[in-house]
Order: sequence, then C-alpha cells, then structure tokens
Amino acid sequence: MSEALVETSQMAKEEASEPILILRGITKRFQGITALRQVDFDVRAGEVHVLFGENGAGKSTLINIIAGTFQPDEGAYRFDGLHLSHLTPHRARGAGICAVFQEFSLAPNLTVVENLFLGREIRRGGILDLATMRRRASDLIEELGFDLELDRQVGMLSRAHQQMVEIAKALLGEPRILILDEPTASLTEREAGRLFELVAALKARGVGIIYVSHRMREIRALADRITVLRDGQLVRTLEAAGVQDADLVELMTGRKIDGLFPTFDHKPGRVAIEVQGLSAARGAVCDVDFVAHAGEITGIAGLVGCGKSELVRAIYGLEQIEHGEIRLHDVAQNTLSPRHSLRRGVVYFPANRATEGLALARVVRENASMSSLDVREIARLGLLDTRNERSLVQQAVDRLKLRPPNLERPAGRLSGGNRQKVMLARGLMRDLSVFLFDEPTVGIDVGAKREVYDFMGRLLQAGAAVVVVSSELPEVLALSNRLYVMHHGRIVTQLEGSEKTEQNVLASFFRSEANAATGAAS
Amino acid sequence: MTDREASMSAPSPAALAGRIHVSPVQLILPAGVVILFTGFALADHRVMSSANLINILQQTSFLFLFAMAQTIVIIGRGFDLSLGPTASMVSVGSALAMAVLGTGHAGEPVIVLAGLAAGAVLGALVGVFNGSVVGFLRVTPFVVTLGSFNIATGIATTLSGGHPVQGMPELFFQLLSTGTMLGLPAPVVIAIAVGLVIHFVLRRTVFGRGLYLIGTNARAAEVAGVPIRLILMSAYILSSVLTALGAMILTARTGSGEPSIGGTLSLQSAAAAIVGGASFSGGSGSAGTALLGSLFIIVLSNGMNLVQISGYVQMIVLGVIVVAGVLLDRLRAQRS
Amino acid sequence: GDAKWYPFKMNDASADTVKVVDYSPVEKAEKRHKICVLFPHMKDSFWVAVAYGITEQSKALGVNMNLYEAGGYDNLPKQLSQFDDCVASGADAIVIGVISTVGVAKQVLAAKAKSIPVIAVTNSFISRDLTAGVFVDLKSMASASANALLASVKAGEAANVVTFPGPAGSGWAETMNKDFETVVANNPNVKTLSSKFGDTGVAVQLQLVQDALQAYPSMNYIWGTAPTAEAAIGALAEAGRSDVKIISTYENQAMLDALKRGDITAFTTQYPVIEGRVAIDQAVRILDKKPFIRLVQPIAGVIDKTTMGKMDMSTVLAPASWSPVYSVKQ
Amino acid sequence: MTVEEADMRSSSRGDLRALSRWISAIGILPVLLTVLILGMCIIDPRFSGVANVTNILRNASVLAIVAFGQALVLIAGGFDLSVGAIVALASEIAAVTMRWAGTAFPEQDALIIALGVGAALGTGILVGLVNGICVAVLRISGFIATLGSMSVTLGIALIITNGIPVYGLPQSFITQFGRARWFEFPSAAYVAIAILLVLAFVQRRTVLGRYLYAIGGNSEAAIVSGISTRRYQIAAYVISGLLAAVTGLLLTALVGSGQASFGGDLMMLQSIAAAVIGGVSLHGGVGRFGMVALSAIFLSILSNALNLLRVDSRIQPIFIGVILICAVALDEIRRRRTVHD
Ligand SMILES: Nc1ncnc2c1ncn2[C@@H]1O[C@H](COP(=O)(O)OP(=O)(O)OP(=O)(O)O)[C@@H](O)[C@H]1O
Ligand SMILES: Nc1ncnc2c1ncn2[C@@H]1O[C@H](COP(=O)(O)OP(=O)(O)OP(=O)(O)O)[C@@H](O)[C@H]1O
Ligand SMILES: [Mg+2]
Ligand SMILES: [Mg+2]
Repeated sequence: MSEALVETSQMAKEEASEPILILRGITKRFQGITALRQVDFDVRAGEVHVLFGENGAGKSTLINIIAGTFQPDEGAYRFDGLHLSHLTPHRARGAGICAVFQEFSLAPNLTVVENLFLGREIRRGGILDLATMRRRASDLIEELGFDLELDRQVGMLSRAHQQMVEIAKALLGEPRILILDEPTASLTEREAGRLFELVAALKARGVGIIYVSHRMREIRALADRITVLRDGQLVRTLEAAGVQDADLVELMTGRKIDGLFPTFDHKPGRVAIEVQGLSAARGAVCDVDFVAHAGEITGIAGLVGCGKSELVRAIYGLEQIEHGEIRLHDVAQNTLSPRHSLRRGVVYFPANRATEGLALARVVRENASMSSLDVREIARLGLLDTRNERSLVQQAVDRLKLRPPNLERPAGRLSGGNRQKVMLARGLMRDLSVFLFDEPTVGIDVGAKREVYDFMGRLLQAGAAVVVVSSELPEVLALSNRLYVMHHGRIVTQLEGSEKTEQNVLASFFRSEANAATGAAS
Repeated sequence: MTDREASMSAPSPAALAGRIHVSPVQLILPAGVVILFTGFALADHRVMSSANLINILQQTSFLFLFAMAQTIVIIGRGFDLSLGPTASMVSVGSALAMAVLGTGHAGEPVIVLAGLAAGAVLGALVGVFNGSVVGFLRVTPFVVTLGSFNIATGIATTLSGGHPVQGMPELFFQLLSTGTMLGLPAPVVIAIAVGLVIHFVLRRTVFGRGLYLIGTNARAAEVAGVPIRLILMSAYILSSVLTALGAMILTARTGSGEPSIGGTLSLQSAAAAIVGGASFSGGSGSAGTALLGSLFIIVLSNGMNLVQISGYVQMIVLGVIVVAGVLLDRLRAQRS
Repeated sequence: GDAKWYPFKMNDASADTVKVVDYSPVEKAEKRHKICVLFPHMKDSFWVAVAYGITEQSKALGVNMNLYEAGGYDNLPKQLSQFDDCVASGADAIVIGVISTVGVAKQVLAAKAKSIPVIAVTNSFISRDLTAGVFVDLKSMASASANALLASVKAGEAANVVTFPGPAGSGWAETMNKDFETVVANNPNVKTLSSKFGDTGVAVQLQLVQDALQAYPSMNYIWGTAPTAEAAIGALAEAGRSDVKIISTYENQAMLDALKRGDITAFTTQYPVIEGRVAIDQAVRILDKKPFIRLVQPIAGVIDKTTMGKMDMSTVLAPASWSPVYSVKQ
Repeated sequence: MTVEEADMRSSSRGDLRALSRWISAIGILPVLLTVLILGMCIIDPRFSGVANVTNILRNASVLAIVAFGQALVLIAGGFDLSVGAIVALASEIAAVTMRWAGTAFPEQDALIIALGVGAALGTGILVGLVNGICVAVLRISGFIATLGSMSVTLGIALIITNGIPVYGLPQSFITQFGRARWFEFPSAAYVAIAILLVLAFVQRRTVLGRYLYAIGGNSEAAIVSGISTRRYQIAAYVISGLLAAVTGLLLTALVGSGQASFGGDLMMLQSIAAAVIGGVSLHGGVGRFGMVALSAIFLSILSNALNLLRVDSRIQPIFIGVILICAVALDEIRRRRTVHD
C-alpha cells in the first residue's frame, strides 16, 4: 500500500471513536419523486457500513450526495467535524471521499492509466508527469491482483474489467471514506476475493467504508453495521453480528421471502441447441461443444473473460463465427443474426442493459415490444397496432410485477431491477422456445432476483430451453440442471447433479490453469 | 454508432435526466412564435393582413418540408448535409425532364408526371446512396453527406450548364404552386398533407418506431432484432424524397430549374429542426417540432422584413433570438 | 450626389433596334411613393454603388425607399420570400436586382396581377411581365472586355487566356464566358486555355489563380471577376510573373485602385450608380403615369489608363465615405 | 502477475501486433496521401515545383489551423459553426485597426501590425468566449449556440464594412509575413507547425488536453471525477475562436486586404471536413491533431491535383465527393477489423 494511505490511517485512528461522517435529515427530490426522505446516516473510521435496500430505495442517491455529485434539498452533512455545504465532486475527492460508482465514472476513450488519474493528475511544473503516474498505477494494479493492461482503452474492456478500473481509481486517491456501490456486480469470486482482502486492510487502517451490494454472502462476510433503506426512508441501522438473511430481506421488502433460490423441476426434453466445434468471437470461444435441452436450465460459469458470454452471443448471432456448427431444434443454422434467431424462437437478454439492452430515453412500452415488431399481433404490413401492443405489453409487465406499472414512463427513469424486468418482458411478447440469459441478475435486488428466477421457472414449465450465464457462482449452481464450466474460451467440465458444487467448479479452473502452465513449460 | 461508442460506460442518473427529453413542443417555443407574431403585428398592422398570413404559410410550407426531411435523418442520429445540393439537383433534373418532353408531342399530364417521377427518382437515388453508405458501411453521416453534397453540386451545375432550365408546362405550376384549395395555396395544402403522413409514419409504423429506437440506442435496437440497416436506408430515402418534393415545389414557385436553389438549405433546415426541438444525439424530434422550428424562423424573418429591420441587423437579431428561444425553452424544461 | 449626372448617354433597347438616347430623370415625384428594393446581397462595392444610386435618386425625387438584401446568390428562396414580403407590406413599386434571371418570374407575374410595377435593375431580366428594366446587356459587357483584351494584345503576340468567370451555376458567369470566347475567337492569336469557375471570394479565386499558374505555364492573360483580379495581383507578384495581364469583367473599388497602380490592364463598367438612379426614376415615372423607356441599357465602358482620367467616377462607384442606407423616408 | 511477466507477454506477441497496431494507429489517410503525392509527381512534374508546393502548403496550413480549433471543440464534444464568421470578422477588424493605426501612428509598422493582430486575436477570443459560455454555462447545444453566433458575427462583419474590402495595410505585413517565404517554405506553414506542436503537447502533457478528451468521451464521468468541465469547455471554444482569428490574419496578410468573403459556410464546412476525415469523432473524445494536419494537406492536394490535371471545374466536386467517401469508408472498414484485435 502506498505511503499516503498509511499516513491517513494513522490520522484516522486517533479519532476512531467518533463517526467521521455524519448525515442528518437528508432529503433529495427528483422531478416529482422523493428519492430520499429525512435519512440519517453515519460512518465510523475503520468500519464497513453496508447500505441495503431494494432497487430504487435510494442507496445510490445517498452515495452521490456523500460524494458531492448531488446536492441534498434538505439536511446537514458533517465530515471530520466540519460542516460541509455545496460539496462538489472535486472538493469531496480532495477531502478523501472516494467512490466506486455503480454507473462508472470512466471516460471510454481514455486508457486505463489516464482514467485512474482522471481529475487527479500528477503534475510537475504544470506538465503531466506520465512516468510517475504510470509507475503508481502499475503498483496499485499489481497489488490488487487485477489482470489489467495499463494502455488499453477503457471503452474496449468488458464490464468486469471496467469495474476493476473503477475500483482501482477510487483506491488511488487517499481514501478516508471509501464508497463501494455494488463493486462486485460483474466480478467473479476470484476478483471479488482480492477486493475483500483489500477492504479488510483499509479497514484495519481506519478507513470508513460504505458498501452497497445485493449479494447476501458478501454482506454477511463484510458488514460491521447495516443500514436498511426502503422507499427513500431509513428503516433501521443495526449491528451486523447475529442478523439473519431472512430478517434483512424482510426489513428491506416489508414482506417475507422464503429462500433465495427456488427449486426447479427440470424435465430435460428434446435437444434445443446443439453446438459442435464452435470457434467464434476472434478466439474468445475455442472449439466448444455445447447442448441445451428444452425443459431444463443449462448454466455456464467461468471467470471474467473466459468467453461464456461470447458463446451465447455467438448462438444468438452477435459474434463472428470462425468455424463449427450451431443447430437449433435439429436444424443447422448458416445465417445467424438477431432477427433470424428471434424468428426461430431464440431470444438473448444482454448483460449490459444500458448499452445493449434498452433505449433508455424511450418509454417502457417501446422497449418491451422492441423485439416483436415483426409479430403479426403488433404490426401488420408495417403498421403498428398500438392498442394491441399496449395490452400485450401490459400483460407482460403485469406478470413480471413491474413497479411502477406505467407503460409510458421512459425506461431510464426506472430502477435497475425494473429495467431488467422491462427487458425480460420481451420474452413474453412472442412465441419463443430458447432463452439465453447473460448475467440476468446483475445489480438487481433480492426481491427482483426472486421474480426473475420465478420467471425462469415459468418458462421451464412451459417447456422452454433456458441458458443462464452468470458470474455469480451460487446463482448458476442453484439454478442450473447441468452446468458447463469455461476457461480461456474452452469448456473444461460439465457438472450435473451432486457434482455441481462450488469446490468442483473452482477445482476445474485450477486444473486447467495448471494444465496450461505445464503445457506452456513443455 | 461505432462499437467503441456503444461500449461507453453506462450513464449516471444525472446524465439520464438530462438526456430524457421533456418534449419542448408543449413548452415555450409555441409561445415564442405567438409572442413574436403579436409583437410584429403590433409594430406593423400589415403583418396581420390576409395576404401576409398566406405569405407566411407559404414560406413556412417550403421550410417545413425540408425541416421534416432533416428531422427524419436527425431522429436516427444522422445529419443530411447534402439536402441543399440534392434540392438543386432535383430542381434542375425534373425541369430538364419536363423541358425535354415538352419539345415532343406528349400531353401536359404526361409531362408533369414524368417530371415529378424524375425528381422523385433523383431524390431517391441520393437517399439510396446516403442510406447504403451510412447503413451498411457505417460511415459517419456527416462525411457521407458531405461527399454527396459535392457530388450533387457537381451534377446540378453540369446538368444545367449553369443556366436555369425553363419550359415547364402550366399544369406543373398549377399543381405545385399557383393552384388553391379551400383558399389555401397548393404548397400549403401539400405541406399539411405530407406533414400528416409523416406524423403518421413516425408514430404508427414499424419504420418510425425503429427509427426512434435506432436514434436512441442503435446497439440495443440491433440486439433486439430491429432491422437497422433497412430502416436507416429507408430513412435516408424518405428524407431525400421529401427534399425532392420540396425542391419541385420551389421549382414551380420560381418557374425554372435552378442549379443554385439549394444554396443554404442544408443548414437552414437543420436549424429549423433543432430549434423546433430535435436533437443531434438522436431519438427526438417529430413532424410537430419541424413545423414549430420552421414557423419560428419564418415568422421572425417575415416580421423583420415587414417592420423594416435592415439587412445585416436582421442577421444579428436572428442569431440572438434563435439562441434566446432555445435557451428559454431549455430553462423551462429544466424547471418543470 | 452634388454633381449633375444627366443627361447620360444610354441605349434605349425597348424596340427591336437599339438607339442611343440622352437619359434625363424627372425633377420630383408627384407623391411620396413607397418603393421596395431587393438586392441579391450588399457584400461588395459593386452593389453598394447601385444602392448609392438608388438612395441618392430616391432622395432627389422625394420618395420612400426600403432596401432588402438576400445575403448572397445562393439564397433564391429568400429573395422570393422578400418579394412576397414587399408585396404584403404594400409597396407601390418594386425594384429588383434578381438572383436568378428567371427565378422570380412567377413573383413578377403575381405583382403584375396586383398592378404593382416591377423594375429590374442591374441584373439582366427579360420578361413580358416586367414593367421596366435598366441593366446592361451581358453580351456587350463580355465583348467590351474581350475587345479590351484584344486591344492590349500586341501584333504577333500569342495571347493565352485562362478565364475565371465566377460561380458555376450562376447563369451570368456562364453567359459572359461564352460571349467572351466568341469574341476572342476572331483573333487567331488568342487562345482560351481553360475556364475556372469558382465563388467570387478573394480566397477562393486566389487558389484558382495559383493552381492555374501551375497548370498553364503559358498563360499570359487573366480574364475574370473583380475578386479574381484582386487575388491575381498578389499571386502574380509572388510568382514573379510580371508578363501576365489582367482584365476584370466588372468594377469595384479595388479595381479602380489597382488600375491607378497599374496592376491591371483594364476593367469594364456598366455604371452601376447610374443604373440605380435610372431604376428609381423609371419607377417614379411609371407611378406618376409619365412616359418612360421600358428597357434602358448602359453602354458598357472600358476603363483603362487612358480613359480613367476623363471619367466621372461617381457614376461608377459610391464615394469611399458613403455607407449604405437601407431606408429613405421623406 | 508481475510487471516483468506482463512485459514479457506483450513483447512475445509483440512484433506482428506492433505492426498491425502501427497501421491501425496511422490509418488509411497517410497511405492515400502518399499514393496521391507519388502519383502526381509521376504524372505531372509541375506538381512538385517550388511554387506549387508553396501554394499547397500555404492553403493546407490555413485550412489546418481552423481545423485544429474545430477539432479541439469536436473532441470536447461540441460543434463550432462560427469559425468561418470569425475568420471574416477577424480579418476585417485587423484591417480596420491597421488602417486606423496607420493614420494615428504613421510609419510605425511594428506598432500598427501589433495593434491589428491584437485586435483580431481579441475578436476571436471574444466570440469563442461567448460560444463557450452559451454552451458550458447556459447549456445550449453547440450547434444552436454557434449557429447563432455565426449569424451575429457575420452580421457585424458585414455592417462594419458592408463587405467592401478594407485596404491600407502596412506593406511589411503583406510582404514580410503574408506572402513571405522563410527558408523556402511559406510563413503560414511555420505558423501551422508551431500551432500543431503546441496542440500536440497540450494533448499529451497537460491536463487541459486530457480533460477535453475526458469531457468529450463521457462528460458525466468527468464531472464525477472532480473536473470543472465548464472551464475546459469554454477553453475549447476560446481556442477555436483564437485559431480562426489566426487564420483570418494569415488570409488578410496573404491577400492584402480585410475581406468578409473569407468567412461563410465554405470555411466552416471545410474545417469540419478536415477534422472528421482526420479521424475526429463528431461524438467527441476521439481525434489526433497530426491526422487533422494530414487531412488538411490531403484536401489541399486533392483540389490542386484536380486543377493541375485540368479537370473541368464543374465536375471537380463529383471527384472530391467520391474520394472523400471512399477514404473514410476504407478507414471505417479498417477500424472495424482492428477494434477487436
Ligand atoms: N437523476 C435522477 N432523476 C430522476 N430520478 C432519479 C434520478 N436518480 C435517481 N432517481 C430515482 O430516485 C430513486 C432512488 O434511486 P437510486 O438510484 O438511489 O436507487 P438505488 O437504491 O441505488 O437502486 P439500485 O439498487 O437499483 O441501484 C429511484 O426511484 C430513481 O428512479
Ligand atoms: N487481461 C485483460 N485486460 C483487459 N481486457 C481484457 C483482458 N482479458 C480480456 N479482456 C477483454 O474482455 C473481453 C472478453 O471478456 P468478457 O468479460 O466479455 O468475457 P465473458 O466470458 O463474457 O466474461 P463475463 O461474462 O464474466 O463478463 C475481451 O473482448 C477483451 O477485450
Ligand atoms: Mg444504485
Ligand atoms: Mg460477459
């Protein structure tokens, strides 16, 4: 860790007894919505304070206020014993409040190093000191154990890698308060593990940490205190020790949800997708054989960048295929494009809702019917039947419990979970038999997750083939009937039944890692 | 949109709030048009005369057609720089077609039909060219249309030899310029009809829906199976055919095919579209905003002519008022 | 406007046979007529000169005048709108320097139907519906400048001309270029190497002249617009080509200065100030129902070193101190 | 993974990748440019003559300087339609000031020129400042703001002189600067190269450059990262205005008079064309000044070549249009190939 971090930690220890950050009566309104109402919140030095709540509960809003991005409409803010008003992101960062934002603060056209130091460049005599910045960046990346190339353009990285850049960017400052807003949303266990070690180290040095996550396991592992928000209001702040998951979920949603993952009744039927010797996406997928049956959930797991997304994207027609064969319902496909795939009953739900999933400025109705514009119920001879469209979309979103169920609201004004539901509604708008989910629950809350799982369950009952790609291992393990594990673009194992355990998955990574190492050595 | 831009990190809520368009149609601009008009009418009673009202309507109808053509492309996150030269080329081309046929024994209706067809085809050709290079080769619309800007200019001047082309039948003028319907001049009637059609096309067809989706997020539209190439292609063709129609009405108004008629139309049409409320970031704009923008600009310049504001002062006033109008509009949009 | 400019020798081209007349204006208008004036633009001293004539004569005759300019030759739709605005604003007569020779024909017809007289000024406009006009015959301008060129070609000298007529698609540039070529074709020693069309801005013309100097090393005559001549002076000086002669097809302040310095050989003039004056006089005569000549043509003049001293320059250009007036109220 | 390992890995895949990356970094434009130059040298010896090269360099420099400003604004996610009008106004202001100073301080050429240059640059900065404030503070779209200021600026330029050229510049301004050649190269080329060097330095080694790219790439991210985006956006417009004024001065000195005809749509369109062909994205965040300079040279050579080849000037636009589209389309195809290397 850099010297500066050590210094701050010593300062922090002296006043560890008292909270370094205190918010009182914070209220924030957006055009007609009250996102936060009279919220009190504080952070002590050397603690991990988890913010917990449903999508749209106001967690990110609170964080944006702490980081100076939003101005609160009411309320007071004390940091380090000082009253702060009119905080700007610039001043907040100067004061040592560093944040990993949920919607990244990265410039896609700049490189990794350039982004790490954005707004905090090291200068000598007014001129950028490129060498020093480079050295410090590579030190930090190495310490974090992230697999990042310093000179890559950030826009070209996968979401997971962008997440790593965002994390590194926050740590590069000399944080006294570190805010992590769903930092692991697209990370796998391995990267997340490194992050947790780091959080522990910072905590030991007296940094106050605010942590937001929808993953119960992480909350259990990290939290010292937990603040639960619901509909912009503070429900309770409680000590983490001895709190049960079920209690938290109940506090958050106001109702009981039994069990995180439902149990599915898989009835594998006909082969829906059959992939043979597929190489695609410029080497990201290498000689893959893959089968998905109707009536079962097929899972694909793997580390970041292993090509699991690319495999399903290739099936849907979004990646270039070098060789190999894809058969849908026993018919070999030669032209693959989203349009063709939809006509053949295959739908894909992309991982990145903002860039590939939704047209955020358009209303819910248009987003939900986007992939069904060639269906006769909605459009005939190129003319839209808006009444029919509206009723079909209404049915679909009602089944998914969209909140608010207003079809004429721009999708961009919905919370993360509800955006996911809008996208999923597409699956109910036309006759489909194969559903490809890529990270279906990234960033959505426990309740919404449950609804997505139930959605999959209904599809399963209707006899559809469901493929789930996820970097959240417990999720794919619990949902899938059969699980493929990928590594470096290849399928390394296929697990079924009782073999389907976390140990086996992790072991298969290491086995192939070891194989690769010996292979390279010989 | 290139892959690189598509993979831009997700916008923050604040960015979204800015991007979500509170349709300015309902806001200050219509009021601006009314206030301007009343102001001018108070300053000079002739502004309200029926002759001048017809005059305003007629001038607006031309600009409206071009502004709609531009708006369609802008909705799909494009830009048509070649609109002006296309108008010139169509003007010369359709006039030439009619002049050449006119020397033979063809009847007037046949000649006019041939002229209209020639104009529409020329326009559609430009549209096919722009649309295919933008849609299939994914070259930035600005560069594509800068290229066709030059090409159309060259064709227009070469075809005409630099001289206005005359010799169109009377029926052509009646149909597109001098005729009246319900007391309204033909161009106004045509503009209203076309405006309604375009409104319908944008709101109620798969093409229109797809265009808005592409303009908002082309990548998402593609992933959701929207045929983006086809739609972009159609958008450019529709836009150029509208331009051709406007150009032919202008041709009827001038009585000659003019190689320089397009002049500053590219920029003017874009100004009308944007002032009305379309945005270069795509996905917003409509027939209504095109109408509003055209009306605003025409009322402003007509009023300034009638109250006798002199030449270059008009330019200054125009610049200031356009910026002020848009500014007020944004302020209102922010506050509500 | 102190000096008495009339009687001025001009052509009466109303009938088939052109005859020379001594043009004199009326003393005073009978009423304070409202005259609307439309210009393509007011961006060079040529149109400022016409405006000067119009303003001075309006004052002299005691009529109201309002002038609108369309901002350039590529703004035909704007001029049409301005025409309509003039009619709507209740003008008694319209004086127009047309952007396109036939582009405003429809408007003129409409004005005729409302019995508003339309007088074409400076830019040629032949139409039955036109009430009156004062403009030079482009042919005579072209041949005057062609003859000026022929006159400066020494016996036995081979003259290689590159022409820079003006913007492609403008009509007038093409017309003058053709007439020029017909006239110089009479002398076998004179060859036209090429015609370079381009906008009449100095920067654009400069580039054309520079490229032509490279492309046609044998070029020793430049025939072109006033901005061409202006650009060519510098380009030639820089290239060290003192052997190339320049002839300008029309007049402006720069041409006058250049001629004084000996940088150009000659320029032709159509007496823009007089055109403006005559146009207003015609309008007043028509409104007062007095006899008028339907089509008046200035006799194109060639101004070179020898004629410069003898000429009253206030018939050619506005005084340097004068700045345009967009409206005259009586 | 340690740093050394990372180095080893990248160098082992090294050579091939380096080559393809080099080509992809450089793009299709230099290739086309080389082909064009070599072709012209073979076809027509006059092309490489001193006078012709001087002309090309001068035209290219003038275009490049406005295009640099335009590129800067585009990179920051804006749009500057007013550059042409600024060129015109700056030219006239310079000429009017020098004419006035010539009568006030006769014979003191250095002072006269300094006053004229100062006035012109001040004009450019002022218009740029107004543009910047409209865009950054009042949040009006760049297109509308600069469309408005274009109209106003051109209106003022025309009112000042009615478009009549302004003469009376000191001869030394014309002969020792505008038309001067220093070591065989036209003065404008030195000005353009100096500006290019400064801008390249600004882009690589100063926060201004880095922030403009960040703002153009994702302005929200820039704000959240603590950058005061307003200040830098305004700076971009001011620099663009300043560079347009420099262009105005160069043209004034070259032609020997202040002219309103320098401005207008042509200059504006060409500056955007040069920037975009040079790889600057209209959506912001992307672009290199060196490439913009190359593209300005490319455009200048193209029109020079068509003239030398004696192509009918009415057909020339067709050639230019087709070549433009081909150049950019080829580049687009190449870029798509290499994006996912
Ligand atoms: N810029 C904005 N403009 C309008 N409404 C907003 C804005 N930002 C947030 N909101 C609204 O405020 C509420 C709280 O949003 P916030 O992003 O804080 O939720 P969250 O708890 O972070 O949810 P998630 O778990 O999905 O990240 C939501 O209803 C959201 O729609
Ligand atoms: N070491 C690395 N540094 C930077 N970028 C990388 C690295 N490894 C892979 N990438 C980028 O990541 C992309 C593929 O990773 P991606 O995360 O999309 O795969 P994935 O299997 O879908 O993983 P996940 O679903 O977990 O995101 C590649 O296009 C590549 O550009
Ligand atoms: Mg959030
Ligand atoms: Mg993925």
